[in-house]
Amino acid sequence: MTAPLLAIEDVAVELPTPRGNLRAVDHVDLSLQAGRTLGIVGESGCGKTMLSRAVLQLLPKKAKLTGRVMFDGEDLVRLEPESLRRLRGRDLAVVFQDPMTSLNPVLTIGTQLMETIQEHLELDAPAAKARSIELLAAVGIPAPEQRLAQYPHQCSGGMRQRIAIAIALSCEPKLLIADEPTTALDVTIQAQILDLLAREQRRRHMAMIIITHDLGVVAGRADEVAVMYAGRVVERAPTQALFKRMHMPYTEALLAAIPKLDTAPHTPLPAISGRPPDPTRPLKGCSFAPRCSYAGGRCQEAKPVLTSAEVSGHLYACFHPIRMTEGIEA
Amino acid sequence: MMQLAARPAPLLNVDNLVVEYGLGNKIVHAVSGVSLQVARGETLGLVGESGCGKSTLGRAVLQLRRAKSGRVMFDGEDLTAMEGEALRRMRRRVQLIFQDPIASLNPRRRIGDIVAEPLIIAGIKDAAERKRRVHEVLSAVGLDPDLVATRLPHEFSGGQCQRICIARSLVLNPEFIVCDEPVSALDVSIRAQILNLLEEMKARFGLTLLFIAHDLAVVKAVSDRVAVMYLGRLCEVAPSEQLFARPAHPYTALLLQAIPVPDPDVRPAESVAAGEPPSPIAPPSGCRFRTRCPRADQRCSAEIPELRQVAPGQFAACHHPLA
Amino acid sequence: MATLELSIQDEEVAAPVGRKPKLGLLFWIASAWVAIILSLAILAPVLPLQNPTDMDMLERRAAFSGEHWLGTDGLGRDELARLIFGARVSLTVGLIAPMIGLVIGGALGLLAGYFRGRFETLVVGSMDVLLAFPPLIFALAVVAYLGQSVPNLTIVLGVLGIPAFMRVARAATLTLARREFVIAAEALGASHARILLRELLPNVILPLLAFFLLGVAVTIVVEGALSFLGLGVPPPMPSWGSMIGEGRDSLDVAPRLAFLPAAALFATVLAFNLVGDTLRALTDPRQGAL
Amino acid sequence: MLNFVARRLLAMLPVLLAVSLLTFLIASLLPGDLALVILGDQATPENVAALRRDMGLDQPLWWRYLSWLGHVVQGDLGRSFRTGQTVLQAVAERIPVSLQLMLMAEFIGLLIGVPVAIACAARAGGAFDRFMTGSAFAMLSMPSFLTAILLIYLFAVELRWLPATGYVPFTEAPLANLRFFVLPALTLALAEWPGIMRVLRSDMIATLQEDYIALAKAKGLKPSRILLVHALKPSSLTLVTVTGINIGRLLGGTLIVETIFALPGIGRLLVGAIYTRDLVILQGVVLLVACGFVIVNFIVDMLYAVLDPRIRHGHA
Repeated sequence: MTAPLLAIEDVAVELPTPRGNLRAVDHVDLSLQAGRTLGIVGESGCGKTMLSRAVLQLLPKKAKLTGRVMFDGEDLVRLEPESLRRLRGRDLAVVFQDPMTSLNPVLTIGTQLMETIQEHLELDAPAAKARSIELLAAVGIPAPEQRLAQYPHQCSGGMRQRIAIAIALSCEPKLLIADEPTTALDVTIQAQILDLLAREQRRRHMAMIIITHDLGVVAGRADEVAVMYAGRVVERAPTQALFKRMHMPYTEALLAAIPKLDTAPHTPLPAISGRPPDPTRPLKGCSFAPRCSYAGGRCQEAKPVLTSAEVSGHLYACFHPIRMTEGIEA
Repeated sequence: MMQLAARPAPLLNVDNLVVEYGLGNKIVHAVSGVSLQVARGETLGLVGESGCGKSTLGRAVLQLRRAKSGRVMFDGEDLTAMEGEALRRMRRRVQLIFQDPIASLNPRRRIGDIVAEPLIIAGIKDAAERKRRVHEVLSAVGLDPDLVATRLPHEFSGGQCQRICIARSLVLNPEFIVCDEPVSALDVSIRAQILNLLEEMKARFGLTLLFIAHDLAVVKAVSDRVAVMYLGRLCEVAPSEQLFARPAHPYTALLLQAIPVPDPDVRPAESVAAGEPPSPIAPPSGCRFRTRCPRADQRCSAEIPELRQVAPGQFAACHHPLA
Repeated sequence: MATLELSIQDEEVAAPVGRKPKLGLLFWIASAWVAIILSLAILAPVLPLQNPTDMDMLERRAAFSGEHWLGTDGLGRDELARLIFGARVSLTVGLIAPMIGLVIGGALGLLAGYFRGRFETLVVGSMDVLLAFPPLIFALAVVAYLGQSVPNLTIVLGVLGIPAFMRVARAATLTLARREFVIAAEALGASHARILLRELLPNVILPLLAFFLLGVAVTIVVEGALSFLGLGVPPPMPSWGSMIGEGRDSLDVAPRLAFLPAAALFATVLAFNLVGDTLRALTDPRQGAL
Repeated sequence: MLNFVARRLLAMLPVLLAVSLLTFLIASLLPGDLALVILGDQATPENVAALRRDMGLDQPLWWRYLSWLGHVVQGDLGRSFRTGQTVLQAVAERIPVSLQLMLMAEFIGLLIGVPVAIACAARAGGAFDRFMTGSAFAMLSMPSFLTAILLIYLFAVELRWLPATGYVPFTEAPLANLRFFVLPALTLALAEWPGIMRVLRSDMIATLQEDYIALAKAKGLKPSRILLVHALKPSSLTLVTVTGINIGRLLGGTLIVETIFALPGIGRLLVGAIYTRDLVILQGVVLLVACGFVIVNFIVDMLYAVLDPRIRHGHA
């Protein structure tokens, strides 16, 4: 196993809020090999977006970050601003959720594409322009030449997200972080964007992290999946193992609560009772305990640590793991 | 006007409804001639992508947005012809639930007053009676009246606010509720709770629902029949099982094929380059889906396809249906 | 039976979660100053003060003394008495004029924002006409024709405030009217009047009150400017503006005659601005509104 | 884009018409008889009646308005019976002074306001930001006549660096002219920059929280480019609308400053007309100022539409 391209080591992010300090990310460890795709799944407020901002070092000013983010051998947390800046957009790129707000409304699409290219690659204007046109064509934008002079408000949501992807891919990044890339899009457009991301990743053997709340999105597109709850990674496994032989009750409950196309109408859904965790009131024990049907005494007392299961690379954080082949309690 | 198989007179009968509104100096053709029926006790799912006009249709049915032409018959009465007091009395029998639960509650009023508001408007003077009704519906939706009634909306989560909205819609014992994307803004775990609650309330209060959403799986979970809408027009109406098993309209097939399935064994089909939906300001001639439909031909651009029966209880507006 | 969430854990709901408005020291100092000035102005006739208009030609520009705590002005009148009675005038105009703007402008803005259509275009159009006149020039012209008196001044400055209040009320109503809880009230069959009074007004009143305080500050300044030019409050009635105007001529000899009323005016305007702006920042969640 | 301009131009006409009507109605607020006021001491019943007939004062109000409007449209705003000058002559003489004052004030205001706003927005909540926001807030509560008095006391009375009053046209003695304008322009500028700074600062702070700024950072662009291009460009648009509104306030300010510093501008002409009850000049100047203000706002709107691509492409 070569050294991972990205290694998130014991990262925690704390945000001061009017209602007390909020631990958005609670000591997370994750790693990703070059060319592989990691899906990070969780409900809103579980810390998945804050984790991606920690990796990109785009945290709000007031946030406190601890731990290390090893990317390509460098710890981004301790990298001084100038070299961090040269790395972002060059080796590390991002696509945000809402295409309506991630492009500057008063700058042309050409400017926003070429400024990235000219910042990192020593290309003069004509060469940068040619490369921009080629990128727009690659992401499926019709008449890329004219598109350069247009403004974002003249394009549809799907078109804008393609432009954002073109910008992200403009300097052949080693890692692309896609933070809910299709949540704001309709289902038919979403399918096209996810296919585009998968195709470009294969062509450029680029590592990719897909962050989403939709288990369906990661099912078909990620090599491995990590499930987050209340700021922690509660389970991480190759996709097949996570969907078929999950050990963490939350993963099972989350999957069961989603209406499926093949279930008959009016069948009651096995909902997860109780309320989502309140980040400003962290619990001593496992944060899922109040809503977990398997919870026992021990779960209220201590936080379960990520332990590895029999399939290599399958980690879970639970005192009463389910679907264990040996059936012994961890 | 096409005839449904012999069925009891529908509770709601929308007949060739057209809704347009101005945007700057242009006209948006939000709903262009939609006809549908909802039988008493039935849940009709209405599904479509954003901008297809499904929310506009929902609001036009409740006369919150005046239709340009066409009629909305509710229990034999023509709502489109009603005005003032008559319409206001009619409103007690029909209710609306919104997508954003927090924005649906006045931030400055207590929950007890919000849920009692429909009773006050309906002219129920006796405060004790109102309090009893409020407590009853709050408990019905799984909230503890004593804890909840005196608090303000910002003290509750999205899921709880939606429960309060459902309570408010039930307090007058309505017959028909339009649910406009009631769970789209909620998290997966809370979404299931609210869907189950809606099903339970429907059974307990004998409701008829028009359930509007963009997520087909959610619509299938609650609907007896499903209507699929595209750019202001219905392209298919069928019983849920039939629609998902054997879609007749190419657009329904495209929608079904595009949905990400939470199962790694189901390989996502390569999306056929289906382009982008055109703008409702300048919809294409003839069948509005033709610009993205692999089966489109000359006839599709010339002639608007009528909604006709292609299988028992299944209707599609397509010159070349799949079934 | 669906898994019902039977009750909320008590401790969850007990502590209300809302934003605790942090008002800060400056806010309280400003409010204290406003309270002091207001009470002084109201109690002026009862207070043991000399008559602000008694002239004593022998005692002109006298320094601070036991008899005249703040000395006398160019015509030997007691400066302290004039300052306090001046506050009376500045505050009367300063408080009543924006009330006219608040009531009329607020109502027009609420109705225009709710009913939209031709009524809105008419209201906004007529306000644009009024806004075409720079406020000071419009006030000067009207007072010049109508005659200088406190009532005239108050009415004119009140009318001048209507467009600004209309805009604030209309903007707030427009954003609220699109919110689902207003459409929900409509769907329940609530009458227009009920929606306006029960749903919209409670949410519009706070931004309007915050703007009212800013309006008081602006009105005091405009009244001050008019009186400074001798075109506001008719002499010999004392107003801070006229006192500053009179003090201007003896800047080299007795600068305090100009700077005492100037300080009073500045402190009061700053206080109203501070209180108003803090309330506005609370009602307008956009950061950096201060 | 053209029909956008035409539509707005058409919308401006009724406003101008209504402005003329309002100006005319203000004049009719006069208690008593205009003729009596004009003749003053030589007012005998005969010449009062004669004057009333000449000026058509005996006609109904709407007739007098229409005839007055008829004259105005042809550029005849009436002649001052005090100075004998026509309104247009009086105003034409004085416009350069007021214009120079306003332009200098606005220029200094922008010179202080814009850089300070950018610096504050760059480190929002920092010491510099809190200090400048506080002082801007204090300056907003400082009426221009107070600032004028302070500056006169400081620079003219105590330090004697600059003249308190006086004027000489720029063409005659540019340097002397500027010396006369320093204090008045500074007085106005000190009232202008806080407004400019607060609007630009709060707008930039809001812009800096937008997704496209986060993306700009994620693209590894230089911080200076992010601040001065990605953040300043969208925010500067609201600055254009603010300057439009500020001009109204500026006109009021010039009135006071010209009176205090004895600069022969339109403001002083207006105040003088009130002191001498020269009601024709008063009405004429008010009309011209109001119409000028409406036209300036129209130009600012057009400038905004040209600058903001979202409007320029008819995506209203």
